[in-house]
Amino acid sequence: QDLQTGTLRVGTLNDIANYDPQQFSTINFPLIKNLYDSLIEYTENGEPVPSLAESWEIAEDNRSVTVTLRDDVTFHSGKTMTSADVDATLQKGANPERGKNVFATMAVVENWETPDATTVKLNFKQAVPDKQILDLLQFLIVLEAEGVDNIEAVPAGTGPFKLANRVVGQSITLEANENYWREGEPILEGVEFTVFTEDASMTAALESDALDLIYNGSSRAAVRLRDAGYTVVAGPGKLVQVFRINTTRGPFQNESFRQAFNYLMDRDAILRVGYAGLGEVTALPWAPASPAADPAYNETYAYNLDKAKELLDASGLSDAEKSDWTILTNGGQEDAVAISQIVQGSLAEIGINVELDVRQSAEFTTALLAGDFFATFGGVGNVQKFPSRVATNSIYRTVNNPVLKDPHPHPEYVAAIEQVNSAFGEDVQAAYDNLNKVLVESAFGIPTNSYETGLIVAAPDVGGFTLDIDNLLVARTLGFTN
Amino acid sequence: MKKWLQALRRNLVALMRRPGAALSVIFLLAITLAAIFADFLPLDPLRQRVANALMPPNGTNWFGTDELGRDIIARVVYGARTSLITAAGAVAIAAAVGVPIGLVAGFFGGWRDAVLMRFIDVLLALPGILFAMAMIAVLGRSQLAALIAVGVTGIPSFARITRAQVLALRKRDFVTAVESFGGSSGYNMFRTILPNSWSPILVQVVVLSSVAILLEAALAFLGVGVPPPTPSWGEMLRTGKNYLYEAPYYAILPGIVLTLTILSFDTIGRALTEILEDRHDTGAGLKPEGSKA
Amino acid sequence: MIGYVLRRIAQLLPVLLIASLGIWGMLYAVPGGPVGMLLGENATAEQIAAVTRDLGLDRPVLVQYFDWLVGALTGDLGNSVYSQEPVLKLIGERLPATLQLAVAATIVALVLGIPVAIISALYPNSWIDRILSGWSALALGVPTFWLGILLILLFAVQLRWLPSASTYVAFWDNPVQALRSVALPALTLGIYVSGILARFLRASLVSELRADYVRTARSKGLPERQVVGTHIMRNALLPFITIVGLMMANFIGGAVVTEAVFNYPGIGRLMIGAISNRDYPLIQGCIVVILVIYIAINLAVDVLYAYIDPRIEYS
Amino acid sequence: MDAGTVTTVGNGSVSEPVLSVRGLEVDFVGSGHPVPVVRGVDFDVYPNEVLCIVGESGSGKSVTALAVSGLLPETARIRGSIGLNGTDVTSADDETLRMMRGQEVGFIFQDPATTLNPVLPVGRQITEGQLAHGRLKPADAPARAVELLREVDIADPEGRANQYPHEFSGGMRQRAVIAMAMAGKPKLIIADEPTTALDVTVQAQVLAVLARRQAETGAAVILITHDLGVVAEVADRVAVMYGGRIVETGPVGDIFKSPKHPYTSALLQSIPRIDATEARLEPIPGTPPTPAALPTGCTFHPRCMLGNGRPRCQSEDPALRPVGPTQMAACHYAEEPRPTPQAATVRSAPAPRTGGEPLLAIDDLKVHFPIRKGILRRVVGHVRAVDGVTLSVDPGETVSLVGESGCGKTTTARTVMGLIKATSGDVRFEGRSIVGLSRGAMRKARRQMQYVFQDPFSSLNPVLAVEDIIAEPLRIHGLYDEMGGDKRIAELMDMVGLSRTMFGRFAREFSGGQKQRIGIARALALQPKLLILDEPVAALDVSIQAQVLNLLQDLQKELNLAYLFVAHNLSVVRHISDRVAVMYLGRIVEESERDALYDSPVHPYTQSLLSAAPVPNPEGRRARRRIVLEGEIPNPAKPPPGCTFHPRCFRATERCRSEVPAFLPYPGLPTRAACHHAGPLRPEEVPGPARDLEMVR
Ligand SMILES: Nc1ncnc2c1ncn2[C@@H]1O[C@H](COP(=O)(O)OP(=O)(O)OP(=O)(O)O)[C@@H](O)[C@H]1O
Ligand SMILES: Nc1ncnc2c1ncn2[C@@H]1O[C@H](COP(=O)(O)OP(=O)(O)OP(=O)(O)O)[C@@H](O)[C@H]1O
Ligand SMILES: [Mg+2]
Ligand SMILES: [Mg+2]
Ligand code: NI
Repeated sequence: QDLQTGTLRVGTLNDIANYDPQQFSTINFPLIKNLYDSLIEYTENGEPVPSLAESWEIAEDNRSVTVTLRDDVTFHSGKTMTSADVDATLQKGANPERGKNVFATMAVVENWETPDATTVKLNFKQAVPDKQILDLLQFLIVLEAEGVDNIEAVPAGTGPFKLANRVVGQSITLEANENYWREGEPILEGVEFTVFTEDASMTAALESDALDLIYNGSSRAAVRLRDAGYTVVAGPGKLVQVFRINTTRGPFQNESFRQAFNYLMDRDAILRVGYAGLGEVTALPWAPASPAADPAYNETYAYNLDKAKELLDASGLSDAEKSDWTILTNGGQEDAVAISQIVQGSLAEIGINVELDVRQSAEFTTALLAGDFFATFGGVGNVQKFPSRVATNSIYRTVNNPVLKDPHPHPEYVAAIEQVNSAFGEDVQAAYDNLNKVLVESAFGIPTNSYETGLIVAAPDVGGFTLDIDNLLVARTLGFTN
Repeated sequence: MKKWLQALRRNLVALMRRPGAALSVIFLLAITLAAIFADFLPLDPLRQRVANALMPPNGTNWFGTDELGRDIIARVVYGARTSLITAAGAVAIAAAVGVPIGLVAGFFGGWRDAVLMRFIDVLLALPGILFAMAMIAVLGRSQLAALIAVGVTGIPSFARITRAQVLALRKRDFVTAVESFGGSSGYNMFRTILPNSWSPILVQVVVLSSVAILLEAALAFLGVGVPPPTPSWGEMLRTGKNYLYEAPYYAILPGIVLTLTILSFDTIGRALTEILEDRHDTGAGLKPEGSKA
Repeated sequence: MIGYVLRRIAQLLPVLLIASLGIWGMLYAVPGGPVGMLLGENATAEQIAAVTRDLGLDRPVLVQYFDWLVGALTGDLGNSVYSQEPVLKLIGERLPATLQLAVAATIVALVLGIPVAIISALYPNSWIDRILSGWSALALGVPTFWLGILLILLFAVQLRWLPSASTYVAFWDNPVQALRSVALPALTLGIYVSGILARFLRASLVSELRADYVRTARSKGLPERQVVGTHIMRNALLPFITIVGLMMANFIGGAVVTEAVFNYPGIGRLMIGAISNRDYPLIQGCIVVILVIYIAINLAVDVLYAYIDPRIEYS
Repeated sequence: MDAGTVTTVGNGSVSEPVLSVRGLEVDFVGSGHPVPVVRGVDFDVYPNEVLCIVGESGSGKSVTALAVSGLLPETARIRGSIGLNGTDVTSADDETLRMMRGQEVGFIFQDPATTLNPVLPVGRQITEGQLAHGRLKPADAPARAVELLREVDIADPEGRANQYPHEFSGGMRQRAVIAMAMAGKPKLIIADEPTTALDVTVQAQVLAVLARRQAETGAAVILITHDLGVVAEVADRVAVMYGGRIVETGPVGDIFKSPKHPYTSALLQSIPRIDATEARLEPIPGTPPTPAALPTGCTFHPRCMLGNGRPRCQSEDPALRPVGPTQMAACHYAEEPRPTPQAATVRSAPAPRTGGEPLLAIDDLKVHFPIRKGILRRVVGHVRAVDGVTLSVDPGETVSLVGESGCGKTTTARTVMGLIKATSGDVRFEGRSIVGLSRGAMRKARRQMQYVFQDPFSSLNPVLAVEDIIAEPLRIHGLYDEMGGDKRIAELMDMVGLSRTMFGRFAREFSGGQKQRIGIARALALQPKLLILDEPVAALDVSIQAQVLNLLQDLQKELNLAYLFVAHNLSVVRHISDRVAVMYLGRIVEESERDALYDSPVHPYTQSLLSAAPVPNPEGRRARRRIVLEGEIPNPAKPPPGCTFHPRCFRATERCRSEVPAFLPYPGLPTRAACHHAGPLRPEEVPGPARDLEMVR
C-alpha cells in the first residue's frame, strides 16, 4: 500500500494533561506510542517483538531477564540512549511516590544491573512467569535520564514524533522525528490533536472533514460512522466493565446477597445501550484474548432474575436492608449513567429500590479512590494480558486495595492470584480455573462486558493502521492513501 | 382576604379574555394537572424495556421510547413535575429572600441599602448559570440543590424590583401620609408599601417561573440537574442530543413541551403586565392633564 | 470624569472581594478535590499525599486564600492545579474565543432585534406587530440548548452546510473558517438575545412615541423618518445601550450552555471544567476575570451613557 | 405656499378666516365602543386675533386643537371639515399636512418640561422644522437659531442655542418653544395651556413674549386655557367648551359681562377672585361628564340650574345659535333670565387676633438639605429650602403661605408636621416645642395636627377601601374602637359630603374632588386642632375647587379648626385666608392680614406678584399696568447675598446687595415686611407701556 505523507488531524476527548508515560491513563493514551517507545512491543496477537530492546533473555529459573538495547537510538534531545537511561526509568518506576502505574508492575523486581551501555539485567524476587516478564518489558518506556524529574511537563524520550506545540485544553501538535530509528517511519509530517469535550462534536468534526481520525470516541458514534463508510479500527486492548462492590459495607457484607449480582446483570442490554453492541458480554474480567477467558461462565451466569431472587432470599436480609445502599455513578460519563440505570431497573423488577448517587468527576474520583461507595461501575484494563495483571486495577488489588482495604477481606482471592503468579506448566490452567471460580464466588467485582477503548474512526483515505495491544494510538505507520 | 380573591378573579377573567394568554393558561393547567395526577395515569417513566429502545412515536408510545426503552411521554409528564416543583420552590425562595431585602434597602436607604445592594451586585455580576453550578457543586446533585441554586439566582431580580417599587412609592404622598399620622416604618413597609407592590412582584413571579424552568433545564442539560433516573426535560434533551441521528424525536418532542411551557409563562407574564398597568392598581400614571403637580 | 470612574471602581471593588472569598469558601466546603482527578483512579495513598503536599492543598484554607489574594493583587492568579499552566495564560487563550463569540452574537442580535423592534413599535397592535412580537417571544422562549440542537440538526446533520461543533479560529487568521465555526453558536445566542433586545427596544420606542416631544417634532412638520430616526431613536437608544452592554457582559461567562452545545472553547466552559475538576486557582481566576470584564463593561456603558446623554453629569 | 388672499385690516375685522372649523367630530376607537370626544364644533379664527378656548379638564379642548393640525393619534376618527388657509385638513394627505405644519400652523404645548427633546440642543430643535421644509440652508441654521432665541428675550442667545433643554428654566423653555412655533411665521399659532405649569411671574413673561411675537407676525392665535383670568387678560374672542361641544362663543367682554349659557355663568361664579372678597363661592354641583358616559340631551343638564329638570333639556341637545348680536350659545333657554345667584355677600373682615397663645408658632425655622458630591459623598453645600421662617397660627384661624414654585412652602409645612427634620429654629404647638421630640411624644403631638396633601391622586393608598383609608390614623393610634369604630367613619364621611353608599370602594373609583374630600376626612379622623393643607385645590378643576373650598370653610366654622394653607394661587388665598404670608426663596418677605396685604402691599415682591396675577375682568385690562419681573427664582443652593430678591427687584440699591433686611412691622398697617425700601407702589415704578398683549394692540 502506497501511503502519502501529510498532517493527520486527530480528535480526542480528553486534554492531555501529563507527559509521564508511567502515568498510564486515558488522558495521555493518544500520545504515549507517538512520543515514546518501550523496550519491547506486542503484536496484536500478543507476540512479543523487539523495539528499543534488540533482544531479551529470560533466565532458566525465571528469576531474571537480561535485555540488550539498541545502540542506534537517539532521544528527541539528540542524546544517544544507553542503559543509564533505563536505570533512571526503573528508579522512577520503583519509587512508590513517582512510579505511578509502573510501580505495581515493578513489585516483582528485586533489583537491576547495567553491566554496560547496552545491557540491563532485572532480578526478580521469585520466579515470575514469562508472560508477566514480557508485560513488564512492554510496559517499560525508556525515559531520558536528564528529563526524568520534569517528565510530567516536558516529554523526554524517543519516539516517532516530537512535541511541537500545545494549547492547553485545545490542541497538541506533534511533528515527525527526523532521526527516528525505525526505517521509513513515521510516514506523516505531523499529527495535530484537537481536544473536544463532547463526543458528538468530535464526530461532527470528522464528518465535516475538519478531522481525519477520531480516537477514543463512543462506540455508538463508531457504529454509525462505520455504516456511513468510515474506517473503524478496534484493537485487542479492550476494557471490561465491572460492577465494583465494596464488600465491607451494608448488605454487601453478605456473600449470598453479593453473589446474586452475578445473575442480576442484564449484560446484553448493558452492552447494547452503553456500547452500541461493540464488545462481548463476559462474567469474568477477561478480554477474549486473555489466556484465562472462559466463555462457559457467560452461560452459567446469564441474566436470570429468578436465580438472583433465590440468592437474595437466601441472604436472610430484610427488605429494608436489601435496599439500603446506593449506586455511585459518574455523572460525567454517559455510558456509566445509562448502565447504572439498567441495573437499577433490574433491581426494581425484583423489588429492590436503590438510588443512584450521581457525582461529577472530581467528586466521583475522590469517592472512588477512598473506596467511599457501596457499588459502582468502572472499567478495568490489562484484561488481555497476563491474568494476574488484573490486580493492577484498584478493585482487584491484593494489597493496598483502596476499596476493600487491608487485610484483604477475601483471602481466597489473594491466594488464587498468588497461585497464578507461581504456576508453571500444567498447573497454569488449573490456577486460572481456580481464579475464575473464586472471582464469581467472592463477587466483589461483577464483570458485565468487554468494550472498546481507544476506538479509532478514520476517514476512508487514512491507511496503515497498526494495532496496539493496549489500543494506544500508533501514528507512525499511518498515512494517506491518495 | 375577600378583596384579594376578588382581585385575583378579576385578573383571571381579564387574562382569559386574551386568546394568547388563555391558551397559555389552559396549556399550563393541563401540564400542571398532568404532573399532579401523573400517578393515576397509565404512565411509568422508569419502566425499562431495553428491547424496545429508541422506538419512533407509535400507538403505545406516543412520543416514542428512549435509549432504555422507557416511554418518553411518561418521562415528559413526570418531567413536568420536576420542572414545576423546582420552579415553584425556586420562586418561593427568591421571593422570600429578595422581597425583604428590596424592602429594607429601598425604605431605609443609607448603609443598609449599600450593604444589601453590594450583596445583590455580587449575585448579579456572576452569570446565573455559573453561580447555580457552583452552588450545586457544593450541595451535591439533587432536586433540592437545583431548587436552591435556581432560587438564589432569582433573588436579585426580586430585590431590585421591590427596591425600585419602594423607591417609587416612598416618595408618594400616601406613604408620607401614613408617616404624618404616626405610622411606624414597619407599618409603612409591610402594610402600605408591600400591598402596593404586589403587581410587579406577581409579574416577576410569573416571569421568574419561566426563567426557573429554563435554568433548571439548562442545569440538567449540563448534567448537574436532578440526578437520573428522575425524569427531567433538560436531562432528556441532554441525552436526546446524543441520538440526533437515530432518533431525532427524542430531543425534539420534550423540547417542544419545554418551549411551550416557557412561552406560556412568558405570555401570561406579559399579559399580566399589561392588565395590571392598564388598571393602574398602584395608581401610577393617573395624573390629570392640567394638574399643577 | 476621572473621579466618577474612580468612585465606580471603589464601589465595585468590594463586590470582587466578597465574590472571590465567597466562592473560595464555598468550593472548599465541597467534597472531592483536584488530586484524584490528577492521578486517576488507580492512585495510591502515598501518591495522593505527595501531590496534595506539592500543590499546597494541605495548608489551612484561609492561608491558601490569602496567598492567592496577595498573588492576585500583584497580577499573578497562580497556576492551574490540573494542567500546571498559569491561570492567566489559560484564560488568555480562551478570552479571544469568548470575545469573538460575544461580538458575533451581539451583531446577530442587533441585526435581528433592532428592525423587529422598530417595525413593531411603529405599527403597534397591527398584525405585523403581533407576528414580530410572537417572534421575539419565541426567540426568548426557546431554550438556547434546544435551539442549538435544532440548528445542528438542520445545518449540520441535514444540510451539512456548517460544522456542528465549533473550534475557535481567529477572524483575522481565516475569516471564512472563523465565520463558519462561529456561525451556529452566534446564531443561537444572537437569536435569544435579539428577543430580549427587540422586546426592550420596542417597549422604550412605544413609550417614547407617546412622549410630548414627539408631538412637538411632528408639529414642526418634520418628516416621519426624521421624527423616528433622530428624535425617538436618540432617546430610545440611551437605555438600550445599557441593555446591550449588560448582554455583552453576560456573554463572557454566561454562554456556558451554548458553549457546551457547540463545544465552543469559551471562558464559561473553562470554568465549568475547573469546577468539576476542583481546580481552585482556575475557578478563582475565571471568576475574577468574568467579574472584572463585567465591571469594565458596565463602567464603559455608564461612561458612554453619561457622555451621550446631556442630562447626566458625572457627579 | 399660497397665503396671498388674507388681508389684515385691524383688530378682529378681517376679510377671511385663517381657520374655519365646521361640524368637527372626533371619536376615539379603542378596544370598546367608539368614544365621542368632540361632538360637532364650529368656529373661525381670523388673522391677528386671539381666540381663547376655555373649559374644564376633559372637555375636548386639546383634541380639537390637535385635530386642526392633523396630529391626533391613529385611534381617532375625524369627521367634519377643517379649512386651514384654504387647505382641508381632514382630507389632506400626509405630505400636505406635514408641509402645512410649521408653515401654516405652529404649536405651543402645555408642559415645557417635556415638549422639547431632552437629548438635542435647543437651537437645533428650533430651526429643524425650517430645515425640513427647505426654507433654511443648513449653514444658516445656527445663526437663525440665535436670532429666534433673541426675539423671545433669551439672554445670551449665542451661548444658549447650543445648550440642552435641561439647562433652561421652565420659562425659558416655554419661550424657546414659542420661538420654535413661530420660526416659520405661521398664520396660526395654537397654544395649548402654554402657561398652566408656570408661576404667575413667569406666566406674565411668557404671555408678553407671545403677544409681541404675534403682533410682529400678524398671526392668529388659539389659546387654550382653563384659567378665566388669563382669558380675560388676553382674549379677543372666547369659546367655552363643555362635554365636547362649544356651548358659548362671543367677544371676551360680552362673555364676561353677560354670559348667555348657564355653564358660562356658573363657571364665572365659581372662581374665587383676586379683586374681590366674596364670602362664599357658588360651585357647580356634580362633576364634569366623561365622554364615555355622556348625559342625554344637553350634556350640561344634570348640573344646570336653569334647565332644572325640564324634559327638553334631557332629550334634545341644543344647537349653537346666535343669542344677541355678538354671542352664540347652545342652550334652549339662553334668553331666560338667570335665577339670581345668592347675593354675593361680602365676607366680614377677619376677626382681630386674640393676642393669646398661638396654636402654632414657628420661630426662625431653617431647613437645609445637604448637597453631596465626590467619591466620599462629602457635603459640598446646602439647598437652603427654608431659611428663617417665623409665623404663627391662632386657633380657628386660616393663615396662608404663598409664593412661587420652589420657594419652600411645602418644606415648611412638612417640617412643621415633623416629616422633615428642622435644621434649626423652633416649632411650638400649644406652647410646647415639638422639634426634636421623641417618637412617642411626636405621635401624640401629631394627633392635634394633620396634613392634607396637594395631589389627591397620590395621597390615598390605592389598595385600601375608602373606610380603611379614613380609619387608618385611628388604627395606627389604636383609637379605632374608642372613637366609635364604623360609626365614626360614617360620621366623617357625612361631614365631608360623601355618601355612605360609597363604603367598600377604592380610591381609583372616586373623582378628584371626592378624593380630596376623603383626604380631608382622614385628616379629621383624630379630631385635630390644626390642618396643614398643602395646595389642596391646585389639582382640581375650577368647579370642583369651589366645592372643596366651601367645604373647608364650613368645616372650619363647625369644628373651630385652624388652617395653615399653602398655595400659589393668589385668588384662592385671598378667598380663604385670614392672614397671608408671602415667601420668597426660603424666607417670608411680607406677612399681613388678608385685605391689608392685597390692597396695600409694601414689599416689592408682593407687589409684582399681585400685578402679574391675571384678573378675570376684561374691562379693567386696558387700564391695568403690570410689573413683569425679570429672570427667574435663583437657585436656593446659591442664594444671592444681601436681600435675596435684589437681582429681580425694581427698587434694589447698593444696600440691598449687601445687607439682609430684617423682618419688621410696617408702620400704619398690620403688616410685617423684610425690605429696606418697603412702601406702597409708586406710579413711576410701574413700567411705561408694558410689553403686554394689551399694549401692543
Ligand atoms: N388618545 C386618546 N385616546 C382616547 N381618549 C383620549 C385621547 N386623547 C384624549 N382623550 C379623551 O378625550 C377627552 C378630551 O380630552 P382633551 O385632552 O381634549 O381634554 P382637555 O379639554 O384638553 O382637558 P385638559 O384641560 O385636562 O387638558 C378626554 O376625556 C380624554 O380622556
Ligand atoms: N429632599 C430634598 N433635598 C434637596 N432639596 C430639596 C428637597 N426637598 C425640597 N428641596 C428643594 O427645596 C426647595 C423648596 O422646595 P419646596 O418643595 O418646599 O417648594 P414649594 O414652595 O413647595 O414649591 P411648589 O410650589 O413647586 O410645590 C426647592 O428648591 C427644592 O428643590
Ligand atoms: Mg388639554
Ligand atoms: Mg409644594
Ligand atoms: Ni391652575
